[in-house]
Amino acid sequence: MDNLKAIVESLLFASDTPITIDKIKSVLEASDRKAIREALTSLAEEYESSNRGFFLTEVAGGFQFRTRPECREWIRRLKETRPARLSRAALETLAIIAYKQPVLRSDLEYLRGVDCGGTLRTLLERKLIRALGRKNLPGRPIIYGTTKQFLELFDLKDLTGLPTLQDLKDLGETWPNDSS
Amino acid sequence: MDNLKAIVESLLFASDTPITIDKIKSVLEASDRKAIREALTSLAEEYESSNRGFFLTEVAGGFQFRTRPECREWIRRLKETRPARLSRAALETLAIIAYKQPVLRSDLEYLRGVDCGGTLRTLLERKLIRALGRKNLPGRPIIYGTTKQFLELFDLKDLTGLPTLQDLKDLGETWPNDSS
Amino acid sequence: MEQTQDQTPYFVKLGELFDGPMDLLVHLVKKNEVDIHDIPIALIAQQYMEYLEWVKSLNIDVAGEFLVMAATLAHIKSRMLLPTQEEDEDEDPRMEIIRPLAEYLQLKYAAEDLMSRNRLDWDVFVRTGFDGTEALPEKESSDLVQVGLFELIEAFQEIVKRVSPKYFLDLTPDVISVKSRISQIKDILEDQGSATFQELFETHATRGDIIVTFLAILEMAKGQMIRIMQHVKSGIIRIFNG
Repeated sequence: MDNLKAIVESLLFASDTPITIDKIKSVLEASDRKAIREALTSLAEEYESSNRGFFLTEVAGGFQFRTRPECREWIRRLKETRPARLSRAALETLAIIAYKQPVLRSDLEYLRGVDCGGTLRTLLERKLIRALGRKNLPGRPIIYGTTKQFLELFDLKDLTGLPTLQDLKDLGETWPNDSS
Repeated sequence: MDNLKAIVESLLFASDTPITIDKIKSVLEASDRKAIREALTSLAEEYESSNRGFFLTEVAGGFQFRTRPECREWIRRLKETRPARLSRAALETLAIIAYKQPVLRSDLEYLRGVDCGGTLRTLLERKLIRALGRKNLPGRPIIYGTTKQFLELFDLKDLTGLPTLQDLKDLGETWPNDSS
Repeated sequence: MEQTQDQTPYFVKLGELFDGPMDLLVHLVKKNEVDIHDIPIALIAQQYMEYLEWVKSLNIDVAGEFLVMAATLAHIKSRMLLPTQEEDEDEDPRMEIIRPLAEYLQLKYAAEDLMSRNRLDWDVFVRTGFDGTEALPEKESSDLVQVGLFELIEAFQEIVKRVSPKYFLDLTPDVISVKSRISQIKDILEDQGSATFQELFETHATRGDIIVTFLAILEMAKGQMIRIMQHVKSGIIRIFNG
């Protein structure tokens, strides 16, 4: 049904966050999940097949239009504002949390060998990580995990989209880039 | 030139406001106005001819994608179910209730220094707080606490997941009158 | 600026400071092109110390974790020098450093992999303006904020700054567990109207949980959020939503 596809397209366009099938279903009330998924798949193919400025991607459990990476230079210029970059420390801390979650601050500090308080705070402020709860240990330390925003930032459908550490290691016969 | 069209499409998509030909020209640096106008016309025709969720319109001196008026009902519904937004006052009141519960309205008003009747009503309506009971004091004032919906909104398993001030301090927050 | 100074160890460029001891170790292992699983500990330890000396000479405080690592390296070095005891099954002393180093490397790869992805607002962009929708005025006033846990804590922190922090001294994890339990019991009572005393304890096995539940019930009784009744014949204690 072409009409459904047009409506789904307009919802994708109007939503400021990735939109889930369930959300589309609740907005449209009547439609079944299968028809919605078909409309999404058909849209994704359409945007994929032609030479377009943006495409439909499945991210953080939902669907979202995003500009093509090939256009990044132009859009950066359009936006002018430089997005806040993650420091290497923040990125490493984030990587540990992503892979080892649920994880304690002490685990992070053991692995990185340095205090992580400041970095944790930055990541919390940027909503890339969150407190999942507390561990039943003396002091009841906070358990950290990644957020939806983390998935959105790194274009991940879900956490299983991350390569396994083993895969990374196999690839990595070369050294990781140096600090500079 | 199909490539130009894709880039223009990505710029239209990523721009917060209607974008002028001059702006596109300055971003792309090299291209001439005529080629840009052609790309825009071609895009507009493409979106017009097919049954789409949005279209390209010339507005306020620039160009912008907009959702089709036919889809307005659905989009309105989508926007109504947007993630919760709260006023500063409501957030403050909610924060005190979360941390100090079970709590009386008089406590809230002592802490915030202002009348909290309005914000309490809003929070009650949104089911973020509830009456836990009544205190055996003159006037039998209501005791407030947070709800399940509160936990859901903040993605908490239970209240023990709420970070304490000590946690924030540990993460390197500067404390105003730190004596420890 | 990039020139090697007289007293500077050959491997460091001026202005090159390391994030932590692990970071420095990775750098040394890499610069010397040695196998991470067969680290020449004496060489690495020496260069590590040289680096610390160099940092000190710049009047920069060496963070404690660097010193801990220095001690660890020295310890491993001395154990390597000891003649092997009868039990030659003894683990290679270097494992103490190789294991965490290997793990650290792994996470560096992971961090790099994240960086190589199409990052939002860097490689790919989404629509952000809300004004592209036809006939849909944005009525929402700008003083509304989208809320998350962090905003909640910060709002609370603002209040604490205004009021005396002493007012909030009781925010220990234990107190929060009691608050949480009150909330859970309230959920049960709102659902069922009442619950037996027994019921509220059943699913919670640990001693700490039992104490927390008991304190929660006391607190609720004190605040008259519940009524507690005992059946005369059976002796069963039942708690009602107040």
